Amino acid sequence: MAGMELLSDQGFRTDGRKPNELRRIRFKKGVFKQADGSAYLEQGNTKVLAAVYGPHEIRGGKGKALHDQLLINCQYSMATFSTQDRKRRPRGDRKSLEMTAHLKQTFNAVILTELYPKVQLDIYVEVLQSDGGNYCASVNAATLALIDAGIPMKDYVIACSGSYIRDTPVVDINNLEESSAGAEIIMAILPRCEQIVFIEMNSRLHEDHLSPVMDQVMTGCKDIFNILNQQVRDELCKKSAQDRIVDSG
Amino acid sequence: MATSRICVPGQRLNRADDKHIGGKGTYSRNGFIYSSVLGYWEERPTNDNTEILISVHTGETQTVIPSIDDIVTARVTNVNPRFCKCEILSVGTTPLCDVYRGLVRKEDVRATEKDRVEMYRCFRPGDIIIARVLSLGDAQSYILGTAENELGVAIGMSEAGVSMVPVSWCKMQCPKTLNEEFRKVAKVRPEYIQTVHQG
Amino acid sequence: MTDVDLSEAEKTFILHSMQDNFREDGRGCEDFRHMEVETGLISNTNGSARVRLASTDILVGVKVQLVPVDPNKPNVGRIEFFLDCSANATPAFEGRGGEGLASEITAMLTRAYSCPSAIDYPSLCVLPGQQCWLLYIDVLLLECGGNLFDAVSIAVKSALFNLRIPNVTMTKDEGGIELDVSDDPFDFKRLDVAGAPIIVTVNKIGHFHVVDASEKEEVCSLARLMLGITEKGTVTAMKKEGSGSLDTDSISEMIESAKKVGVELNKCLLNILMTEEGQEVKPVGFLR
Amino acid sequence: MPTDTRRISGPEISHSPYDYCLTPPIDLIGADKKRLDGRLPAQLRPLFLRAGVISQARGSGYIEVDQTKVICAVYGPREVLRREDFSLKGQLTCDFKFTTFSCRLRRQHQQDNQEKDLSVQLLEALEPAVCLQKYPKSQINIYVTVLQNDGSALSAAIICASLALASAGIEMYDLVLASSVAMRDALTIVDPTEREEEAVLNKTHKAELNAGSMTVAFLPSINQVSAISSDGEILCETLTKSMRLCVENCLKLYPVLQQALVKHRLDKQADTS
Repeated sequence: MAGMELLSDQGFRTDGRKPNELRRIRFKKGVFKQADGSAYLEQGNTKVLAAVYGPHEIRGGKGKALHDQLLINCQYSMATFSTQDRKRRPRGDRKSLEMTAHLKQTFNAVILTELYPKVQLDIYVEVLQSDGGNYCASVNAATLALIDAGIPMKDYVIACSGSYIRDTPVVDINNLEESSAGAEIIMAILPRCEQIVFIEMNSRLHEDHLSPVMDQVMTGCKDIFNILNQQVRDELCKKSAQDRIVDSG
Repeated sequence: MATSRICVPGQRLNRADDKHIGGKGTYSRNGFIYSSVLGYWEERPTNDNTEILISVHTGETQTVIPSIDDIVTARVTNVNPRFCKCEILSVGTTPLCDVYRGLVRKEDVRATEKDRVEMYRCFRPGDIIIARVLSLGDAQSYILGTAENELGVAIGMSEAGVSMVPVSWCKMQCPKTLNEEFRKVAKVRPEYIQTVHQG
Repeated sequence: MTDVDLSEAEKTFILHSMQDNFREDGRGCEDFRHMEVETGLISNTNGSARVRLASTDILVGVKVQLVPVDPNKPNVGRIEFFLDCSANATPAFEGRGGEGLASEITAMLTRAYSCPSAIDYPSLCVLPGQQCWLLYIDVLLLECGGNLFDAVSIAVKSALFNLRIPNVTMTKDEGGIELDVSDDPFDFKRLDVAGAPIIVTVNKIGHFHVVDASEKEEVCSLARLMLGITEKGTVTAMKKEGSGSLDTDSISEMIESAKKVGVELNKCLLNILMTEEGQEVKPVGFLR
Repeated sequence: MPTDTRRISGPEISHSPYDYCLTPPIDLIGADKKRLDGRLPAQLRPLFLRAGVISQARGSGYIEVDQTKVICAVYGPREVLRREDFSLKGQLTCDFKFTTFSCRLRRQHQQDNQEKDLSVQLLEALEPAVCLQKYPKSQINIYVTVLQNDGSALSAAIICASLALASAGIEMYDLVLASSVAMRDALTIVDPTEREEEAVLNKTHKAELNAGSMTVAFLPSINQVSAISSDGEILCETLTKSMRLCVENCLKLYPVLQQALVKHRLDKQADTS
């Protein structure tokens, strides 16, 4: 991207954010009736839908069942119109298979799998519009869907991305920042115990820069956590207040 | 005249009243009996001579599939302590065009002392058995039972590869080695043997 | 379709109440359920729409691309339908599970839009004999609550209404004609969708002809007729579905009823789309 | 992707030369009120039907409607092997295929979308006629191959498949007949050829409201329509009228199908005795 400064001299990014600023996060839990849990999440222009089905009997072949824990089944797919150039297939390509595997790993680490032996849980993620940080938005949306479904988890899992542009660590990068050189670090953490459940880095980054970027991403994750947690709590309070009115009335 | 007796599916055969009833190869709808197959139209009084049974015969091997209570002939393919698997070869006297999978569970082998059944002393792979269809079973196979005197192994092969001769209801003897082997032996009905020979 | 298991008693209940002209949700035979239509939700597309019909949820995105013309039809543009059954709707759609349903719906859509007056095909041609626009109409099925075909066709029509095709300037070069697609988001043209059909499915339940059947009602119906109906009341495609058969009189009645509903539906939809456009509201999408 | 530089790579996509010869719009009927092949608008093409042409299959049929030639084989009832496909009710599967050489343009070996759609329509037409509850846990497979397509291929395929099913001894409520018509403006022609089918769909001016084709499958003794489909833009009234015309034409074909079956039965008897 010649002629395009990812970080201006005044310290602003292409979309006008500061380096440590997140994109606007909006979400709604329980968008679908049929799924056991569902959530819709927007992180800037990245829009993701997640649905959770289960825990239910193992579908197709008992052989897949795990005798001592829950089997987590994920599917990541992207709407054919979600990207700038049309995708030919919504899923089944190498990248979405990889993403599916990553999601599975992430949630295996956080769901209390030993509570549901021999059964299966489905997590389906559908990216409606992609503008960088697909994995992060998917993880965050799926976390909300799991909360909506009432699946026991150790903690929220929150994912965030970061990069290093012009000697500054930046957080929650968009598609433009993702695609124009630079290293990208993606982390999924358990925000309260500050444990990292997933980390991925691509491209080259000097060792000295790694820890500032990781710190920045960590802060980003915690910020996201605060936003999500606040709204989840508010909704719950509102709902329980309503229920109380119904109960007493 | 032969041609006039041939009917095609959907052809109206007669009114379905108290005099006429539809038999094989027919169905009734809106008070009429219709043919459901291509074949020969036959009217025959029933045994007590009060009604006329209308049926359509295809004249060749009927398209049959096993249904509940049918007597079937099957070949044992696999025996384990809980059940034995087999391939259903024919229903009654009609051979099937394609084999169907069947299953004899341990508790359906004989009528008495069910809990003391040992599958290996009842069936061996390769045996030809006669069994009754107990249920349509699951996606995998039909459930068969042999808990009658007339049901069980009809043809058993000895270890020497010779067809054995039944000596009791639970034993068969090899004519070559005179070894006795355990089987759930069927007392094959004479009329059934005849039809087998004809076929 | 998704699995809805109904016992014989439940089926009989629906059939009997139908005889007294009551549907399970109190509608009449030619009434639609509540429907929400919204356009322009996905900024990565040239046109998009979301339709929510009771619990049926459809998202459509249209992307345009310049391609060489079909040599057989050098003066018109082309459209291509693709439908993806998201596993969000039901786990049965996971992997390739939804492909059967998807190909059925796309086949019906393709047929309904194959007549030349469905949309203004010649206007999609950029350079006759050489380049034309190819509209990729991608449908995403997010939740199934019955009457998928109708909901999909409504969503498709809305998305086409919302479609903004960038203007193209042509400059003559020594190598030939160079095409330059405008990247100004306000430099676009619209597509005339007045002739675009909407699919109306008429289900035969008992002796009654019912439109917009819920999933439960669909299980009770043995035969249904799907018709692509335009605003003028013409039929652009027809198809019977289901394991049952129909007599000729009920078919003509069903066609009549589909025509009545279809014309009305087309009018309402266009009205709503116009008003929405006039109000310039920001789409709320899934956040509502 | 590595490319072989020594090889001259051809164009990525190629077109048949027929693509470029634009077919001029044709008139469906000439001045003498006759169609291109000399038929009257309401005249059906001669029909040839024979059952039992494929000896390995359980039942089979062959149909010739002038230049349209279709062959069909029926296998089964046989056991459903795949666990996912299991259902307690019997199942019917249809596979509709144009041979690669059957049409003016070459067809692919793989089933394309049109063929998949036609398979579904064929299934719709036949399913109401077969007593599927008599074949629990089993599957009946129907394979239809169009050897040459000169219009009305779907209706030929339906008749042929119904013939094959009956000759296989599958229990059926009724035989299935089918017929097609094509319309343009006030003109309706029965049993259209391929050129006529194409002509009505490529309508020349927008003002025309009626232009399309329609296929109806009919169960003659139950008097019910088992499948109906139409293409192109048609007025509702015309649709109803054409449907009735199709049903009439189906009834005209009924004796032909009956005779073919009776002949098949007699031939078989002669073979065995």
